[in-house]
This record gives sequence, structure tokens and C-alpha cells, in this order.
Amino acid sequence: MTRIRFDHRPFSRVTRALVAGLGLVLLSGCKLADIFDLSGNQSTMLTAGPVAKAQWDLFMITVYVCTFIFVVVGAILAYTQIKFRARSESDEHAEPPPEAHGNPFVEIGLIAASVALLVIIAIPTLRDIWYTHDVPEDEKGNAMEVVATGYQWWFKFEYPTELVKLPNGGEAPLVTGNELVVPAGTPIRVQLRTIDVIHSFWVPKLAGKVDMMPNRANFLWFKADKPGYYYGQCAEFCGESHAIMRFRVIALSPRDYSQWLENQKSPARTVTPALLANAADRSAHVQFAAMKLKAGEALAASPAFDADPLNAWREMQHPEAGEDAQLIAQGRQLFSAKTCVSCHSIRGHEGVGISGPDLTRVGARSTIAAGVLENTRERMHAWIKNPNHFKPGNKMWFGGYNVKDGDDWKPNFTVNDQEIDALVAYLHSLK
Amino acid sequence: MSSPAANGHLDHHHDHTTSTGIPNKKLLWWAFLASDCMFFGALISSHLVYRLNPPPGNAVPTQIFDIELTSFSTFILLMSSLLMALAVNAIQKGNVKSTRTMLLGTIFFGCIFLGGQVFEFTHFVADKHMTLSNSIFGSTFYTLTGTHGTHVAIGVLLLGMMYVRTFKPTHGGGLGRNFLHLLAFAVAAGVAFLFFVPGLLEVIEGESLRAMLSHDAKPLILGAIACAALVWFARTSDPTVEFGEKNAIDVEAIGLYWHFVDIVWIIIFTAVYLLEYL
Amino acid sequence: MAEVIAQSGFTGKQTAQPATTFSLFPRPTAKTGIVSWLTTVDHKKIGMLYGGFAILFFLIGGIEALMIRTQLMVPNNRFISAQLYSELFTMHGTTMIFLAVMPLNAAFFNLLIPIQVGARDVAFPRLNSFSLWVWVVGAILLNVGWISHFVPSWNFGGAPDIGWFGYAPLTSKSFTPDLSTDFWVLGIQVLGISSIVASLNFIVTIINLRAPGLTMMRLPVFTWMALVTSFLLVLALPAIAIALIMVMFDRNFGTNFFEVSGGGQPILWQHLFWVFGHPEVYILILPPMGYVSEILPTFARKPLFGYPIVVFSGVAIGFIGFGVWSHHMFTTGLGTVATAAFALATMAIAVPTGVKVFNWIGTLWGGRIVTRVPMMFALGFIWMFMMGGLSGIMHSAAPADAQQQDSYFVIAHFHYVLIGGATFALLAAIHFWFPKFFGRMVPEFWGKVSFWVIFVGFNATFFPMHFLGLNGMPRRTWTYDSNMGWNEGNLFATYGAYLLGLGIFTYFAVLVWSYFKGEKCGNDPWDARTLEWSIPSPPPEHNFAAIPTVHARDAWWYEKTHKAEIAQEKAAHIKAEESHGGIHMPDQSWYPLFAAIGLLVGGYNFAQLHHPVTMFGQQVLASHLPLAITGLGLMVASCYLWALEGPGGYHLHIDAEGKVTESRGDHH
Amino acid sequence: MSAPTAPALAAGHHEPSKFHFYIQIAMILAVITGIEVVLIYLPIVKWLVVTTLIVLSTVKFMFVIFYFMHLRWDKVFCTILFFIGLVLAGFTMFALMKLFASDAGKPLTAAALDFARTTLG
Ligand code: HEA
Ligand code: HEA
Ligand code: HEC
Ligand code: CUA
Ligand SMILES: [Cu+2]
Repeated sequence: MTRIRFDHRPFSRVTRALVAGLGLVLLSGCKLADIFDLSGNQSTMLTAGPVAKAQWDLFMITVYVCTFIFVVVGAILAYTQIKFRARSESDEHAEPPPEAHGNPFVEIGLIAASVALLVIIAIPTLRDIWYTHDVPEDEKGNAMEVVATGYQWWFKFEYPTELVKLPNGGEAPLVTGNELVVPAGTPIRVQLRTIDVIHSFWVPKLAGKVDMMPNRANFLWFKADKPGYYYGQCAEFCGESHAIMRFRVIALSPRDYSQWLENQKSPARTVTPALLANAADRSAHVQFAAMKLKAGEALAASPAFDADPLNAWREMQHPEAGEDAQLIAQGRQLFSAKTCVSCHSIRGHEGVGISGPDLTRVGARSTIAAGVLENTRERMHAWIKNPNHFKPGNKMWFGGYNVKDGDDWKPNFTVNDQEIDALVAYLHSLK
Repeated sequence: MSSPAANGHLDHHHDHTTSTGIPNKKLLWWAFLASDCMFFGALISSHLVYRLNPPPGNAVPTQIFDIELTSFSTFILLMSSLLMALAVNAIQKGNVKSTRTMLLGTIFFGCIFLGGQVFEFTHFVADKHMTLSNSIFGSTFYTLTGTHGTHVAIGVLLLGMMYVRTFKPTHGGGLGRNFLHLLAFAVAAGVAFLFFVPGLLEVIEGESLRAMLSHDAKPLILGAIACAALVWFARTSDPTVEFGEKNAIDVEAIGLYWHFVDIVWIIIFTAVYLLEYL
Repeated sequence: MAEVIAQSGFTGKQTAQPATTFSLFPRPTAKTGIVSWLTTVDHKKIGMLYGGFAILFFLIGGIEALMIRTQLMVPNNRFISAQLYSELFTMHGTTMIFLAVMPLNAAFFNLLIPIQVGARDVAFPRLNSFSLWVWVVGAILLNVGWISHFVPSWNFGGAPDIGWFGYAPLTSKSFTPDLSTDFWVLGIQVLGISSIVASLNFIVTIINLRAPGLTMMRLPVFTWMALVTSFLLVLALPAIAIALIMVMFDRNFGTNFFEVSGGGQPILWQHLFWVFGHPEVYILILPPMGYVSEILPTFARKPLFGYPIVVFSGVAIGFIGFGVWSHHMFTTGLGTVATAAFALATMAIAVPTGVKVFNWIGTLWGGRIVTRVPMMFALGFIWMFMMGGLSGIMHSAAPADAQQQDSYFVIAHFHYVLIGGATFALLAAIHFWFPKFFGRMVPEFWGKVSFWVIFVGFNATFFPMHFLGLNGMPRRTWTYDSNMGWNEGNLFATYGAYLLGLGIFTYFAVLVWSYFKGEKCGNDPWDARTLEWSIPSPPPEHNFAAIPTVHARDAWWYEKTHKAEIAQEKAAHIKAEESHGGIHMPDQSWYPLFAAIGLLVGGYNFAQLHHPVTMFGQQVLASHLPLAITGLGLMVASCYLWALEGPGGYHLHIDAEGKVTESRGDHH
Repeated sequence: MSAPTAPALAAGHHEPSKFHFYIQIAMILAVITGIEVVLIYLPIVKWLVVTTLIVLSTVKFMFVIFYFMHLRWDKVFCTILFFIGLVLAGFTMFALMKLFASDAGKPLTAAALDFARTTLG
């Protein structure tokens, strides 16, 4: 029978020093601090509302307790590992230490300690389960109700209490897409619905997520403490473009909010009476055909935008300089001609489609395609040109530009650059 | 320690060569049945979950069920369980003849049960217009009872194999004969529950015997031939067979399965059928 | 006593053989070569096959992970398409769990359980072989979709792309119309069958084939954990089996289980999946806890501290594990009461788990810790598992979990428990038992190098992910934008993953080298404690020349300290056994393999049931149904012949010099 | 109950035949089934019927497993083994029923109907 051979330090001192040195160099080379920086747009730490705040506080309690456990148990483990390691060949072959089979008092003590530590976590957990579940009783009165519906891969938002006049004389709740505008300081209760698969509504700075379950009446609540521009994201895998199914929540001061609401409720903005003649040769001076992206730049927000997103969003609400009435008119006409209307609606103009986002005020959105692209003319052009490039599997591409023919897809319509320019001009005029 | 082999008797409840005294096969089957509890547990809960909150337009069970027939099926299955227990009892005493009879009886009742289910399903689909896909109740009901039925069918097949196995000659060989015997058995059982029993039930429900015989003629003739073959195989068999008291554990193992299928039905009968009438 | 043992043969069953058997063609008897592997019923060979396949899939899963990491290295990356990315993470998760860690555990179950309980094989050797081949069938069905990427005419729509928990209704025909989902459903179903069958076998083996004197409270902890795991498997898998049947029916036969339009409730899938899924994670971790509980005492040179309580806590973990499944569903709107109940139950699991950690530390305390490579991985396991477990506790605080669920924080949590926990322990176990089954040592130096590279690489990959998660990065993110603050963390994690890959590569490369060139070793190179170390390395076919009698926990340790007494006992056993006709061994068989092939044909065709069969561009059959039925028929026929064939068997005789001879025929 | 006591088990002897005993059990089972069917038509309060039905089917269940399936004469471990599965399955079923019976567990269609009923009518 072979015995264990003593082989305590396989790495020489030099090797170890080298490795340690190399490690240090590598670490200092990376921007290590950035890795642990929790100040991102979807940080769960930089909370902006009571729900997220409660969740973060609870999280920190678990962190304290668990760190405490880790430090204590780890210290004992480390001590044991060092203190009782075999130090020499003879140590390894020494008579085994006396048998010890466990000590009931120690065990019971440790179990009791574990339970006690868990209770520290459990109590605030229970409190917060009830707190985060629904709007507190005393605030129920002034809570606002919205309905969010998940689609593959974008969000529809409805304001059931804000009714708008429809062209046919009826009334319906106000509908927007991908940007949820709410008043700050008001508790918002969001009904969560989906029309296809499971999605999840997550605005980390405002509240933890709740899933949009098919056939379930889910809801969540949040409150934005102050006006701001918040990033949201679908958090349940929902197919190919799940990762880029994003949205934004814009919280406004009550005054700004009512102003915004006012504007929303009116029909789509019409720049001038329709001027259809001779639109084609006016395209010469429109130059936003190419989308340029500098290395490291975000698709959804330029650095300027990122610097003060709320302000940037506000800017978007105003009509742009240099609008070309004829081009816009041509765009409006193309919007019908190219069957965009079958999926999108522009209240007051053409369009009754409901399978795509409502575009009544698409020009005033800060992003398009559910938070994927900043809503600049270049990017909207790029989007309309090839939606599938930005959102693989996109329902605008599969179903609009291409339609199903048996098992295969066949092209349905195409739009050329000039037409897209017109469409973009039109869509951007919708403020 | 006394060796059971030494005094020529087998002790059917204890196997002195295993650590626990429980024969391996028995332990295996009990563990499997524990697992099957979870299987049916999940299946039955799924059914009940959908019954808790039926969607609008769901089928209404009490308008669909035929409780007399189901009670009869339940009774039949219970009786098959009795026969199964008697089969085990017989083989434990080394009585191969009686074992065969009891096995056949079990199979016979099993086929009646299956036939009842075939009848029930066709009746639900054709007369009550409840299909697997046109309501959630149909989906869960057919899946649950169908899975149970599949268990019964597998049980019938296993019992058939065991029955045929009791004819295994001591002198070796006989694979081909064994196979033909099993084939005859399978055809007979298949015809019984796919055509014969449902047909008889039709007759009880009011269809004329003649009509039934005429449209099911071919399979019934096939079944009759298979039955004749079964009789022939049973009569002409070698009297010295390689089957006896030592195989009690095999029969018992199948018995455990069969009884389990029965108790699952006891639950289904209450949870799926009876409770709907309240 | 000796007489009883002699009778017990390999299965503990009466060895009375039928005088004759039905047989279609002769039973295979080859002891070497491909036929011996295909028809083997030897638990050691089956274990090796499981192990080999599992390691292969571990590397495949790892390469999938590296592709994922490469895609996420920089923002807005287009290295991989969104579709392929979905396939990659789905298959990475499915592969690692079902095709790497579970079969690796199964490999150790096979290799060790019969030896640790002092038996010659498992209770049902042919069934064991069946489990193996059925597992292979499942693995093939799951992976067959990859072919579409290379041969477009095999239009399966690529590999499964629905996430490893395949949430309905994404699995519905309307959202994933291609065949990949059908293959996923069938593949998992088949793997489940394999696991249930194997587990039943192990349950009987452990409970019924224990050597004389080996009471339950003397069982090695690993075997105990294997028993608990086997119970978890047979009790948890039925839930997912039902759920998979429902999906299959929805997809193929128009049922409405998860079709909202027909009144279905997709959330039921989640419940049924996690009723299985949560016990599943303990299925993954309990065997590793077993390895560690064997390795720590060996290298601390001290028996396990608090054996009964370690065993009991394992049972408790298994039991409580069935009551916490909804902690994966905190964000699905369960309501306050249910959420609270599941949160508290989840926290409760920390207690028995903590008990294990404390007792491991107790084992080290006062010992003489020899830091061999297995020990380093085992210690690494304790550290890393503790971290993963504690982030699990953070998840259990439901409101806080609302921020973490489906974020990279979860990814960090479960990779800490799955890699830092399960994988570290498996790497420890491989290194520890390699000498036993190959008779050669793995070089210490390279073992340690690989340990450190893996350890550093692992932490570099997954530690930053906690922060990514807290910074709002959702999981299953094909690509992300550059202004989210995730760039550095992802880049670092990707470098870490490469380093980790290098470490894993080193680890296995060294194993391959050792297989050919490693230093030869004896029975007991680590001076270990349990029965497997009492027999030669590699173990002979019959494991024990004489079935041991167990006098204490750590049976081999006792033998080493009571040599004279044991030698006498053994001689008596050998004599008694020889007088009863020698060592009874089970015969090899083709039928388990054939039955599995039947299942493969059946499963493969059933998945594409409603599609026409084409050959060279021509339609041959209107649907795959006839082929599926053929496969099923093949399987049933094989099972039938298998039953008729009987266990068979032959005898081994060991003479005074230890030479082994074989004889066939009836000795009674 | 009139069931004969368990036959004494002397290893190595044939047990006395359980033939008549089994038939008695089967009769009891059949009678219980009959009672069950009659019960659902009786004008008794619902909870009582439900409880009785559950009790009766449990009794049937126990008869089958302990007598037909021999648990009564087998090693107690078989019973334990089976009850692990049985209890766990029962527990899981119970939990699932509770989850789906709660308010939060209502599907949208049912919830919507309820809502309409309470607010409109
Ligand atoms: C090996 C696998 C494994 C193991 C062992 C665990 C162990 C645990 N897991 Fe984990 N878990 C997974 C694998 C595993 N998990 C996987 C794969 C997922 C994700 C699935 C998916 O979504 O894809 C997941 C997800 C997951 C979630 C869902 C997260 C979400 O999606 O929102 C939760 C929530 O509660 C959770 C909790 C726990 C807990 C409490 C434990 C406990 O068992 C841990 C107990 C251990 C300790 C606590 C450490 C040691 C103890 C002490 C030192 C004693 C003192 C400690 C205290 C008193 C606190 N896990
Ligand atoms: C036991 C389980 C297990 C293991 C071991 C791993 C191992 C790894 N996992 Fe795993 N992972 C899961 C289980 C596991 N994972 C699960 C369940 C999911 C969820 C899936 C889902 O969402 O559905 C997941 C998801 C997941 C994601 C998230 C994907 C997403 O949500 O978008 C990521 C991302 O980084 C990741 C990374 C890794 C890495 C880098 C490793 C590394 O440890 C891998 C290390 C191994 C290697 C790198 C192989 C090395 C070998 C070579 C390099 C040899 C080459 C040799 C030859 C060519 C001969 N995993
Ligand atoms: C088959 C339906 C369909 C057709 C036809 C269609 N779209 Fe869309 N469109 C969609 C969908 C679905 C989305 C949401 C995509 C996403 O973000 O996932 C969308 C998104 C958009 C957006 C971004 C909206 C936002 O708020 O993010 C614009 C702009 C747009 N479409 C313009 C057009 C134009 C212009 C046309 C005609 C040339 C058109 N669409 C035709 C379905 C369609
Ligand atoms: Cu919607 Cu992910
Ligand atoms: Cu879990």
C-alpha cells in the first residue's frame, strides 16, 4: 500500500511571487472600480421611489446578515485551515487525531444562531411583501391606474381613466407605446397584461419586476419621488428579441404632466394641408439617410442625451426646426400606401392598426423600437429601412415587409430611401 | 440462521438474502409506486386546478358524465383487484392452474374496464361533443383518465406476458410458440376492449345486436380466432412447466402495479366524477 | 452468516438459475472491445461510460458558455445572432444540468455505490445498462437540432431556444413553430425516464444489497446522499413528466393546457416545472456534498464530525426542498400569503445546509489537513458554496428578489452553487477516485495549477455578475447598449471565462496524460476510509474476492486497524462462497441497448409526428407516425425478449494464489 | 371489523389461504362504492358529503394497499417507502390547490368575471 507522499508546497516561492505580481498588474490595468460601480441607468441601488427603496433596504439587510455570517464562518474556516494543516512529512504520517464524533450542544447552538439570523431577515421580508404588493391604504385614494401590455417585443400603455375622442365619435382610453409618462409623487398602479407570451415589467430604479402572465390579473405599484427619466426592460425571456424589449418611464411634475396629457389627448398634429404634388424631387436637401455610430456610442442615447435625459426628452416634445410640409404630406400618404396603417394607428390621421405601437405622437418619443434606438431622424430611417437588423424576428418585418406564404416568407413591400425620408419627416412631425 | 431453501419452502414475505428481508423486486416496485403517486398527484392536481376556475364556455361535467357506467367500471376494477390478489395467493401456494385462471380473470375484467373507457370516450366525443381540444375540461379529463387507461392497458399487457410465461416448458426452447401465444393473447385482449365490450355497451344503450355484429364483424371474428388459439395453447401445453412457487414474487410485483392502478382509480372516481355532482 | 453471504451472490438474490432460457441469439460474453462496452452490465463500465459522455458534454456546454461570453464581451456586439444566442443559453443550461452534472453524478453513483455497500453490482444490472443507453438517447434528441445549422435540409429549426425552463406559452406551437421545441420536450422526457429507472435501481441497491454489518447508520455519507438524491429524482421527475406531456399534447394534439385562448393557464407549467426544478438543484448538489464528506475526513485524517447529523441534514434538505418551489416564481404574482410562505420555507433550508458546513469545519478542526488536489477542490467547494448559498438567501427575501429575479444576480448565485459548489466537488471527486478506477495518480503539480487557474478564473467570471445584476442587467441578454454601465463588468467576466476555460482544459488535459503516463498506484493511495479503497485499483470485475463484513463506519479504516481479525473473516467468506459454486456474476445483454435504440427511433420520429417523411427530396410517407410506432414496437419487443432472457449468469472462482477462473452452468 | 386476524407467519410454512378473506374485503369495497354513489344524490349538506366521500375513498384506498397489496404483512419499510411518495404527492396537491384557489390564483377570465359581478351587479 502506498502512503501519501509529502508534497506540501508544489509551487516555489518565485513562482508564487511572479503570479501574484502578474495578477496585481492585470488588476490595476483594468478599471476594476468600474465593475463594482452601481450607478447605471438600471441600477437597483440608485432608487427613485419608495418601492425600490424598500427593496434595496431589505437587500442591504440580507447583505449585512450574510456578510456577517460569511466573515465569521469564513474566519473560523480559514483559521482551521491554517492552524491544522500538516506542516511536515511526519505530520502527515502521524497517528490520526483522536476520533471526535460531534457535540450536540455545539450543533444546537449553531442551529439556534442560524435561526436567529434568519429571523432578522424574515421580519422585514414579511413587512415588505405586504408593502410592495399594493398601494398602501392611505394612498389608494390618489393612486393612478395604467394598463401595460406586453407584445413581442414592445410595450403598450393605456390610461383607462383618460378617455380620448375617436374619429368615429366614440371614446377610448389614451394609448401610448414604449414610453410611460406619469406624474411624480403619485402612486401608480400598473395592471400587467400580455397578448402573447410572458413578459415582465421592470424599472429597477422605481420598483422590482412583476411578470405579465397570460391569463392572470397581475399588477404592481410604484411611485416616482421626483421627475426623472427611468430605464425599463422586459425581464422575462420572451423570444428572439427579448433582450431589446425595453421601455422608459418618464415622471413629470404634476403641472408638466397635465400639460403633456392635454397634448396627448388632442388628435395627431397636422403640419399643413395635404400637398401631394411633386414631392419626389424635393428630396434633394434631405440628408439623414445614413446612420452613423461612433465606437462605444449607445444605440439608444447619444452622450448629449445621456447627460440630461429628462431635459432631452422635453426637447423632443417641441416641433422640430425646418419641417418640410410637402415631404411630410408625402410621408403621410406613404404611410397609408405602404400599409403601415394596418398595424399602426395615428389618431386623427389614418391608421387603425393595433398590432404595432400607436404612433400618434411617435415624434415626441425619445426612443423608437422599444428603447433600442434613439429617436433621431437617422435612426428612424435606419429602423424603417431594416427593422429586422435592429430587432431580429421583428413583427414589422415578418408580417409587414414580408408575409407568410405557406411555410416560407415572401416580400410584401419595399420602401426606398426617398420614401423613408418622407415617412421619417412625417413621423417626426407627430409631436 | 435457517436457510429457507433447506426445508423446501419459500417464505413469500421475507428474503433472507437481502439486507432488509424485502425481495429486491418488491422494493423496486414499491419505490416505483411512490414515484407514480407523484405522477398521478401532478396529473390530478392539474385537472382540479382547471376545475377550480373554469373558463367561460367550458364543458359542464355533469351533463357529460354517465355515472352509472363509471360506477360499474369502478366495481369491475375492484373485482379485478380481487382476482389479482387471488392469483398471487394461488401462486404462493404453488398452484399454477389456479394462478392462470385468476390471471385470466384479472385480464378479463381489465379488458371490460378498458372497453368501458373506450365506450365512454367515443360516446363523449360523438354524442356530447367534448373533444380533447375543444375545452380545457376535455383536455384535462381525457389526459388524466387516458393516462390511467394507458396504465391499465400496460397492466393488461404485463399480465398477459405473465400468463403466457406460465406455459414456459421445462425442456427449453419454445420461443416461437411463446410469441404466438402472446400474439393471440394481445389480439384477443385488443379486440375485447376496442370492439367487443364497447359494442356490448352500445347494445345495452339501445343499438341492435345485429347492427353491432355487422359493423364490427371483422375484428370480432379475429378476436374469436385469437380466443380459440388461446384455448388451444392452453390445452396442448406441456404439463411440466418452468413456473411455480419461486415465481410468486414476479406475479406479486405485477399485482402491486395492478392494485395501484386500482387505487388511483378510486381517487379519480371520487375526485373527478363524484365530486362534480355536488 | 457466511452461508447467507454466499447465497446472496451479486444481487443478494437466490442464485437458482432457470434450467433453460428462451434466446433469440447467444448472449454476448466479450470482456473487451466495443461489444463489451455496448452490452455491459458491469456497474463500473457503465459508470465510466456515463462519466465519459458527461465530460464530453461538459466541454460542449463550456464551449457554448464561451460563445455566450464572447458575444457579451462588448456592447452591441453582433458576433452571434439573437436566434443563435437563444439556442446557446438554452442548450448551455440544459446541457450543463442534464447532460453534464447529473450524469457525472450518475457516473459516481455507478462507480461507487455497489463498492461502498460491499456488493458485486447493482440490484438490477441490465436495468442499469438500460438507464445508460436511454440517457444517451435523450442526449441525442436534445442536441439533434444543431444539425440544422450545418445541413439546412434537416429543417429542425436549430437547437431548442426556449430557455432551460421552457416557460409556456413560449413553447406553444404559435410562438415556436419549429421542431426544436418538440425535440427539447422529448429529450427531457427521455432523460427523465433514464433517471427514474436508474434511481429506482440505486434505491434498491443501497437499501437491500448492503454487506453484513453495514447498517444504515454505517453507510458512507456519499452513499447516503446518493440515496436521498435518488429519492428526490423519483419523486420530483414525475411532475415535469406530466408537464412535458401537456406541452406535447398542446403542440401536437390541440389540447389547451397552456393555450390561453382555450382557458389554459401557463402559470401551471411554472408550478409543475419548479416542483421538479427546485428539488433538481438539490439533486445536483447533494451528491457533491457526499464527495466532500468523503474527501474532507480522508485528508483531515479524522472521521467526519457529527455523522448522524450530517446524514439527517441531508435528508432534511431533500425534504424541505419539496416545499419551496415557488421561490422561482416570486415575480409571477402569487399573492402575499403564498409569497410569504415560500420565502420563509426557503430560508429554512439554510439551517440544515449550515449544519453541513459547520460539521465540515468540525471535521477539519483538530485534524492534520493534507492539502492534496482533491482536498483543495473540496475546500474551495466549501468557500464557494457558502457564497452561492448566501446569495440564495438574499434571493429568498422575496421583495428584494423582485429586483434580482431574471437578472445577472441570479446567474451569479447559481453559478456559485453549480460551479463553485457542484463542479468543484465533482472535480475533487474525479481527482480523488481517478487512481482507484485507472490505477494511476494524477500529478499533484498540474492538479494544483489547474485548481488555481479554475479558482481565479471562476471568481473573475462570476463575482462581477452580482454587480451586473444589481446594476440592472437582465439575464438572457443577447446584447446590451453601451450606456448602461455594464461594459467593464462584462468584459472582465469574459476574460475570467477564458481563464476558467483554460483551467478546465488544463484539468482534463492532465487527466488524459495521467491515464497513459501517470504514476501507478496501489489500493489505497490516499490512506482513505471507505470500502472501495480495500480492493485493487482498478477494481476487478467482481469487486470483492470476499464480501466484506462491516464492523464500523469507515469500514476500511477499521479493517486497516484490525488486520488479523479481518483476514480470518475474509478467508472464511471465500471458502463459503466457493463451496456454493463460486462468485455469481450477471450476464451481459444486448436488449437494454436495443430497447434504447427503439426509444431513439420512436422518439426521433414522434417529435416530427405531423411532418411528412422525405428522402432525397421526395415525400415517402405522409407522417412520421408509422416510424414512431416501429420504434416503439422495437422497444417493446426488446423489453419482452429481455424479460424472457432472464438474468443469466456465470461463476468466478478464485484460487489460493488469487487467480480468477470462470465457469458457466448450474452449480446447484 | 370481522376481518380475521393476520395469519401467523411461521417461516417455511404455507400460510393459510386468504381466499375467503380477500373476498370479504372485495365485498366491503364494493359496498363502499355503492354507498358513495348513493351519497351524492342524498339531500345532505355539501361539506358533510364531501368529507364522507373523502373518508370513504381513503378507507377503500387503505384496504387495497394494506390487504390486497400485502402491506399489512410485509416489512414496515415497504409502507414507509410508499407513504413517502403518497404524503409528498398529497402535500404537493394540497399546495397547488391552495395556490390556485386563492384570489391571486384566479385566472384573468375568472377574475374579470368576478370583477364585473362585484362592481356592476
Ligand atoms: C446546486 C444548485 C443550487 C443550490 C444548492 C441552491 C441553493 C439555494 N438557492 Fe438557488 N438556484 C439554483 C441552484 C441552486 N440553488 C439555480 C440553478 C437557480 C436559477 C434557476 C433559473 O432561474 O434558471 C436558483 C435560483 C434561486 C432562487 C430564485 C431566484 C430568482 O430567479 O428570482 C432562489 C430564491 O429564493 C434561490 C434560493 C436558494 C437558497 C435559499 C438556497 C439554499 O439551499 C442555500 C443554503 C446555503 C447557505 C445559506 C450557505 C451555508 C450556510 C451557512 C454558512 C449557515 C448559516 C447561514 C444562514 C443562517 C443564512 N435560488
Ligand atoms: C452545472 C451547470 C453550469 C455550469 C458548469 C456552467 C458553466 C458556465 N456558465 Fe452557465 N448556466 C447554467 C448552468 C451552468 N453554467 C444555467 C442553468 C444557465 C441558465 C440557462 C438559461 O438561462 O436557460 C446558465 C447561463 C449562463 C449565462 C447566462 C446567459 C444568459 O442569461 O444570457 C452565462 C453568461 O455568462 C453563463 C456562463 C457560464 C460560464 C462562463 C461557465 C464556465 O464555467 C464554463 C467552463 C467550461 C469551459 C469553458 C469548457 C472548457 C473547455 C475547453 C475550453 C476545452 C476546449 C476543448 C476542446 C476543443 C477539446 N452561463
Ligand atoms: C405587420 C405590422 C407592421 C407594419 C406593416 C408596419 N409596422 Fe411598424 N411596427 C410594428 C411593430 C410590431 C413595431 C414594434 C417593434 C418593436 O419594437 O418590437 C413597430 C414599430 C414601428 C416604429 C417604432 C415605434 C416605437 O414607438 O418604438 C415605427 C416608427 C414604425 N413601426 C414605423 C412603421 C412604418 C413607417 C411602416 C410602414 C412602412 C410600418 N411601421 C409598418 C408593426 C408593423
Ligand atoms: Cu418581453 Cu422579454
Ligand atoms: Cu430553487
